[in-house]
This record gives sequence, C-alpha cells and structure tokens, in this order.
Amino acid sequence: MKALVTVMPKAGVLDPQGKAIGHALSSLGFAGVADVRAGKVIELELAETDPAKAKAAAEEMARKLLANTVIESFRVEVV
Amino acid sequence: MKALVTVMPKAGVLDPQGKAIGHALSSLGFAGVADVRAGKVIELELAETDPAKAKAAAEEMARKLLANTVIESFRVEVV
Amino acid sequence: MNAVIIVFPGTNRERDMAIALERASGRKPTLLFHRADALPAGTDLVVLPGGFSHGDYLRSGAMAAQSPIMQAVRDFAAKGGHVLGVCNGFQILTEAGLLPGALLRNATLRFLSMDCHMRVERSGTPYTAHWQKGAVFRAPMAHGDGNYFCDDETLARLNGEGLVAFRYSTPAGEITDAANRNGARQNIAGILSPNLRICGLMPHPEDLVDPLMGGTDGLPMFTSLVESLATA
Amino acid sequence: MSTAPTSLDAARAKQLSAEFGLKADEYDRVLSILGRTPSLTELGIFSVMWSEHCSYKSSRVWLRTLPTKAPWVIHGPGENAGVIDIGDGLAAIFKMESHNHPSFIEPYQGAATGVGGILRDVFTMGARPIANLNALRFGAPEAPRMKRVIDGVVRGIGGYGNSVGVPTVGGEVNFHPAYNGNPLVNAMTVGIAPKDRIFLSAAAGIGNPVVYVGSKTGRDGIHGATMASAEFSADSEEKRPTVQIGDPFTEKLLIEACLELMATDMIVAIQDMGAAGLTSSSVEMAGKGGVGIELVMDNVPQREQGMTAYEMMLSESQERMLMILKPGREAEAQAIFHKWELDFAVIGHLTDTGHIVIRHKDVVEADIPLAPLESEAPLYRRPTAETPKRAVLDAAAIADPVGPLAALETLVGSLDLCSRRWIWDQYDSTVGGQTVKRPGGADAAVVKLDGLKRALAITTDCTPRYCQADPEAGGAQAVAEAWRNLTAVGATPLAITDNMNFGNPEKPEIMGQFAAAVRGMAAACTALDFPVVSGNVSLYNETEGRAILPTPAIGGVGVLEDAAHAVGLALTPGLDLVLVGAT
Ligand SMILES: Nc1ncnc2c1ncn2[C@@H]1O[C@H](COP(=O)(O)OP(=O)(O)O)[C@@H](O)[C@H]1O
Repeated sequence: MKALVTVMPKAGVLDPQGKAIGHALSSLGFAGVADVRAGKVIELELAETDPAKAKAAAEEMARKLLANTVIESFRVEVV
Repeated sequence: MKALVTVMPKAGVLDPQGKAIGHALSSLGFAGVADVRAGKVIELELAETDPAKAKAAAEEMARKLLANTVIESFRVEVV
Repeated sequence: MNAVIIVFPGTNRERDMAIALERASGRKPTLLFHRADALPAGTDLVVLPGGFSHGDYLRSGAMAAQSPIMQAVRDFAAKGGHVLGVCNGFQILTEAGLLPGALLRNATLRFLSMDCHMRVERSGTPYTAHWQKGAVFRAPMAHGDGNYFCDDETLARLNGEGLVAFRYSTPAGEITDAANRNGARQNIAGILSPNLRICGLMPHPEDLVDPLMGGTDGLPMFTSLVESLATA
Repeated sequence: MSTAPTSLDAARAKQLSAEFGLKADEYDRVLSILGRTPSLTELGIFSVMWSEHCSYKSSRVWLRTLPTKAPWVIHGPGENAGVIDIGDGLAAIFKMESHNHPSFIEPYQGAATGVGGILRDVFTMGARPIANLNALRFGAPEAPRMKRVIDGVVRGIGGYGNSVGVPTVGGEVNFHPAYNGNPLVNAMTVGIAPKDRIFLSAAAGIGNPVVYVGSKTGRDGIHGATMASAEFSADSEEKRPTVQIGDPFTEKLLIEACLELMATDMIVAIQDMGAAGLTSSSVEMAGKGGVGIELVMDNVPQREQGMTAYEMMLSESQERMLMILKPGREAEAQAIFHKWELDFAVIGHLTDTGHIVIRHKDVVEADIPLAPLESEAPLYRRPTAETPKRAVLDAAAIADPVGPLAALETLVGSLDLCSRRWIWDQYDSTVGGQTVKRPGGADAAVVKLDGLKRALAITTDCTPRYCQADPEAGGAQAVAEAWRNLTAVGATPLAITDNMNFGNPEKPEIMGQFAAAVRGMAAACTALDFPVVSGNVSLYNETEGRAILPTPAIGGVGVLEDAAHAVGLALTPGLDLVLVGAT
C-alpha cells in the first residue's frame, strides 16, 4: 500500500521558499493569496498490507529520517 | 480557504531524491519499501471562499508557476 | 595531532581539509570512509568536511547523520572528543543532534559562493585560541543551505553561555543584515558545544590557508587546534 | 533462438526513417548494408549513428583542416577528450560540449546534464576533473521565457558542478536577440591524469566482458541526439522526449568508483554513454577496436518496467559508462562499484564477427555489420556561400554624439560588459583548494595542481558579433583572444578545444560561415602553434528559420611552471600602466 508523508516547516520557522512563492504569485498578478507554506511530500510504496501497520511504519520513517522535528512537522496518510 | 498543491515528478522521469531516500531507508533497516517518489507540497491560504473557484485559481497557479510541467505533474485539493 | 576526516558518499571538500590540517600540523590526516564503524585508536580530532553527502537530497546532512560511522563519532564526542564540522559537516552535526538548531535554505534561495567576513565571538577555545575576541577574518563560503535557525530558547542559551563562535560581519566587524547573506539568525556562522569541543560553521577556513589561494585568514583555526590538541 | 531480426514492414520502415531524420538516400544505404528492411532497433541505431550529432556529416570535411599536432599533444581529436603533456609526468585532458537544445526545453536540467556529460568525457579517460567553465549565449532578457532560461541555466550549471565538487572557475556570457529561441550552453571540463595512464575507448580481446556501470536505464531523452540535429519549430515543445534529469550525486560516486578502478589494471577500454547512450558507446568502442560486440538487453539495469531493446539502445539516461574488462576480473571490479553503491552488470562480450548483435528475451533485435555502419556513414561537402565582406569603417569619419565619458558609462553598463558576479556568485569556485585565480580575478582562471608548483590557466572566448560580420576574422580572433587571455596571466598557451555553434548547415550561407570560421581558426592556431585537440559541433541552431550568430566558442589551456607567478587584473597602487600594441 501507499503512504504519503507530508513534511511542512513548523509554525514560527522561517520558510524562505514559501515566502518567495507568495511573492512570485503576486507579481504574476494572482490576488488574494494570504499565506504560502512550502513543504515536501514523500510517497512510499510499502509491501505492508495492513493500513494501521503501514501508517505506523511510515511514521517511524518520518521520525527517524524524513522529517527534522527541530524545524518540521509531518503527517502520514495511507491510501 | 486552503488549497494544497502537490507537485510530483512525472512517471518515467528520474527522481534522484526519491532514489536516495529509498536507499537511505533500506540502510536504516526499514524493509518492504518498494519505491519512493519525492515531491513538493505548497499550502496556499486563499481569500476565495467558493471551493470550485479556489481550486481553479490554485490550478492556474500550479500551471503557471508552482509546477514545471515539462517534468512534473500536480494535483490540487481544497480543504 | 591525529585527525580523521570522514568521507561520506558525496563529500567533496575532504582534500581541501586535508591540505589545511597538514599545513598546520605537518601530519597527513586519515581519510575514513563512512561505512567504518569505529574510529582509529588515538584519534584526537574528527572532521566532517564539506560537500553534498548523499546529494543533500531530502535535507542537507540528513542521510549522512544516519551513517554507521556517526555512532562512533557520537561516542567519541560523548567522551569529550573534538569534532569539527564545516559546511555540510555543520549540517550533519545538527542533523545528528550533536549541535543544536538547523540549517535552512538560504534566504536568497540561491547558492552563495563568495568570500565572507566573520567576527570571532569567543576566543580561547580549541578552535579560536589564535584569535582575539572581536577579531575579523575572511573565508570563502559555498552553500545553498546555510541559514542558521534555532528556537528562541536555544538562541538565548547559545548567547548566554557564549557558545556562538562566529558571526557574519562587515570587514570592520559590524554585525549587519547586509553581511548576513544567507539570513542566519543573529548572523550566526558557527557555534560550539557546551564543552567547547564540538564546533560547526558554514564558511570554509580550510580554503584560505595559502597566500597563493588568496590569503591565510583561515589558518588560525587549524593552528589553534594543533596547539590545543598537542597540549591536551 | 531466432537468428535474424524481424524486419519492419517496408513502407512503415521508410516512413519511420524519415521521422528519425534519415534522408531518402541515407535510408537506401541502410537497405543495401543490411540487404533487407531493418528492424526497429536497427533503424534506431542507424538514425542516431548517422545523425549530425554523432557522425559530424556536415562538418567533418572542414574539421579535418584544423591543425591538431604539436610535440606536447598526446591525443588529438577522435578520443573522448583531448590530451596534452603539461610536464611533471602529467597530462591535461579537456573538452567542451554543447547542450543547447535541452537547455531551452528545460533550462535547469538541460544545463545540469550538459555539465555532467562533459565531466564524463574527461574522467572516462582517467582524469580527475579539476575545473569547469561555461560559455553561455542568451537572447534579450525581455524576450519570452528568457529570464527563466537564464536563471535555470545558471542554477543548473551551479547545481551540478557544486555538488560533484569540481570548481567552476570561469566562462563567458553574451546576450543577443539572435539567441531568443535558441540559447547556447557550452560546458568545458579540464582534468588531470598521469600521462602514462590514459584510458582509451578502442575495444579489444575477443570474448572480453562488456560491462555497464552507473545509473539504471530509463526512457530518458530517446532520440535526443537526433533532436540535437534537427531545427526547432514552434511545436517542438510538444514533441519533446522525456527530459533527462541530472543526478550529480551519482556522478560524484561514478567519478570516485571509476578512478578507483582505473588505479588497477582491470580495464581494457572505457567510454561514457553520452548522446545516443548505449548505441554510440558500444558501436564506437567496437568499431574503433575492429571487433564485434554482442549485448544482451535483459542484463541492462532498468529503471522502468517493460522497456524494449529499441528504448534501451536509444535511452539517454545520464551517469552511465560502458567498459571492456580483462577476463576474470568482473568480481573485483564489481566490488568497487558496489562499495560506491552503483549498478554494475556484465551485459555482453566482444566477438570476432565484426557485427553488433543485440539480443533481448531470446530474440535477436539487431544485427549490423560495424564496418559499413562507420565507413558508409554519410559525409557531406555541403555548398557554401561566403559572407559578403563589409566595407571597413573609417573611425575618424564617425561623429561622436555622446562624448567619451557617457560612451564609457553606457559600455560599462551594457549587458555584454557589465559585471558577471551574479553568475559566478552561484558557482563554487574554490572547492578543491587549488583555485589561484577565481572568476573576475584574471583574464584566465588559474588552478594549481595539488602538491606541485605547476598550474593550469584556462579560458573560454568568442565574440559572436565579430563572427557575424566576418566569420573568418571572427574565428581567428576567438583563438587569438584565448591565447592572449592565457598569456596575460603568465601562462604558456598549449592547446584549445572548440565548440562550433551554427545554424542549419543545409543553407549555403550558414555552411559558408562554418567553413570561414574554421579557416580563420586554423590560420590562428597555426600562427600561434596552438593546436585543436578536441571539440564539438552543434548545428541546426535555428528557430523558425532564423539562425543564431555564428559562435565558434574556444576553450584554451596553458601552463604556468609556478603558480606564484600568475598575474591578476587588480591594479596595484604605485605601478605604471603600459599599453602594448598599436591602437
Ligand atoms: N558564465 C560564466 N561562468 C563563470 N564565470 C564567468 C562567466 N561569464 C563570465 N565569467 C567570468 O567573468 C570574468 C569576465 O568575463 P569576460 O567579460 O568574458 O572576460 P574577458 O572579456 O576579460 O575575457 C571572467 O573572469 C570570466 O571567467
């Protein structure tokens, strides 16, 4: 099954990429964009077939490697 | 409302990041990870309150700026 | 001084570091591949050099921090060993939890390759003994993720305990926004561990140890190390 | 197992051959060489081997007229890169190569993979790369997409070079509307090797294993080489093949693994997989060695499911090399590549048949005699039309409406002369710890050789508007400027590489520019004893029928016996300014 790990900068952590994207969007003429945050998504194709176990495994991978919890938070979704 | 734009390397396009992450996961001892793809997610806080319009606007932003459609595909979700 | 330089896949400034260490100490350091699980007996200094370990894919330094050799480096540090991390090495030290904080993408979102100036904020450490506090020196920097970040509490502790080693400054030693090209918090270029034995910094003093390459501004760091470790 | 490949339907084959860029008479030659209608894989192999990019069919007759010899030249054109003796038992290995079309389609990846490709040309010969340079021509910054192209190309060059840890020490950049739809990205690499340990590409030893190393093969850039040989049209954005993505991390591992293997005596021959990947490397290695080669596609490391022999033979996936090993050494070699976490596979062996035979799933997909594939490759002496000479301007007769100060200000602020700091600030120019003169520091970059006093001076030069006005004088001028830039830092100029960027060679005026530029270059090289040891040709640089300016970019290399004698640009107070030469 597939696990999607979404990693975002924590609130309060500077997000230069999000800021630059917001800036670029407004100079392209897109109005009404209040805030932009840029993060990562990692799609894992797992052999595990039990959703709960797959989720637990992906969370473990996120904690150990995929996210740096000093600056990032993550969420895991199993599909 | 919030729009989530997920940008992934197109199928068939080499994904060096995903490859390296997969490698690192297996050397950390995580078994059963068949494939890894790494992409970006951009969270947009939009002033628009109509979901259909918000989605259309975010898609337009993705096409114009957020995704490089030569090598990336994207999907938009409104939450 | 027995220095060991760890080579990860993608490390690319190990030779620069070896040249600088040899110049200061007269001894060739040992290059150790990351798959090793122990440091050579008698190691005085471990250096994590610059480069793009594992391509810096995912996050700079994240995958290297999980390499087999890093457990040995942690044990070495826990016993009071000296560990220097430069550029990618600094990133690896933060990812491994040996130094606090993280290195974010440069605020300019561009790779920055240029000389910068740094003010020495703490002298009398194994890394800074040859400088006075407030001295300014020059070094090339070359990084995409050098924007030092830590939370307020950590920042207060670093400042309070005098663990900020270097700040980006003007050539005259003023701490300005313009001198802070990558956007680091409070111009922090390098920090120290509480026991002053672990040091991480973004710029490359090892690339400025020879008048031919434009100067010897970076040499005091290495002569400091040689003297401190010889008498240790 | 069947023995002959399955021919395509005759009508279908003829139509496909045109789509793959073969001219009708070229296709007839394919039929007569094979004595039957080709299979799809065979047609693919012929079309890429006979493309302009691989066969140099329009340019070869002219390139032959360039001087290529000097006592210090070890290998001139014909190898993966040129090799010269620089003293102290060392050789400098260098070449320049274009990645123009890919960089327009996807600027970051196009430029990045351009750097990756030229690095492989150099380390495949046994050299550790010590310097990169880049010669760039962009359109007007306000032209559509151009800002994105400029930004992407500069980031891509930096992104790749910085990561592999080879300093980018110099280059050049010009802007002109003629490049609006066809920017030029020329990358140069210089490497160093012991001069008695140079690795060549000619295969030898019947039965010896053919080994594939590096990244896996995907469906990247299939028919990229033929694309590089075809003119752009407005709809080419639709036709683009899957873009190649660069992986500098894998390249760095490949450099270290190859150099580690090269320190042993296991390699018979080695070549990188560049344009037309497995096809050009296997055909050229076997062809040069006068042997046959048999490849089994099932053994090729594959990134995607269900790839066909045709796709694998034409894939341009990056960061791959092909080599011939001494028999029985496979396990030892494999251990080195596995240490560096790279794929390693024996995919075939050399034969005495003189044919290239491709097998896949127990079927022969191609069987082509190598000798005629090379000897009957098309060679054109295309019609040329001279660029009309322009009247010489009488400078004294031209009024000065602005005054010298305003003119100077305008010049200094112009796109072609303003500071290039915004470019080189994104390139790591110091990694390696040997950069004596960085970008902006001198007329040529100076890079010292680790542990020695000796240093190399390196420059790239061309002034396309001179070449447009007078291609012969422009070609000579580019060589002379490279020579001057090397002497200006105190180096002895030794040799050049070139990158000939021109429009559609089927137009006599373009072929006339090419021929004249070569004449001018040859004259200057001869006069200065400054031979050409490697080079690259990029033709069909046109958009909707409009050609770029003729751009023969020159990469020059010289040697300084003592790096301490390198001279920079910075004026030192108290010294006199002396002007040398007539004004
Ligand atoms: N694309 C580039 N990459 C790196 N350095 C560059 C590039 N373009 C120009 N430079 C550097 O900028 C300086 C000035 O370039 P240029 O004006 O072409 O020099 P010159 O005309 O003196 O030969 C040189 O040091 C050159 O190497």
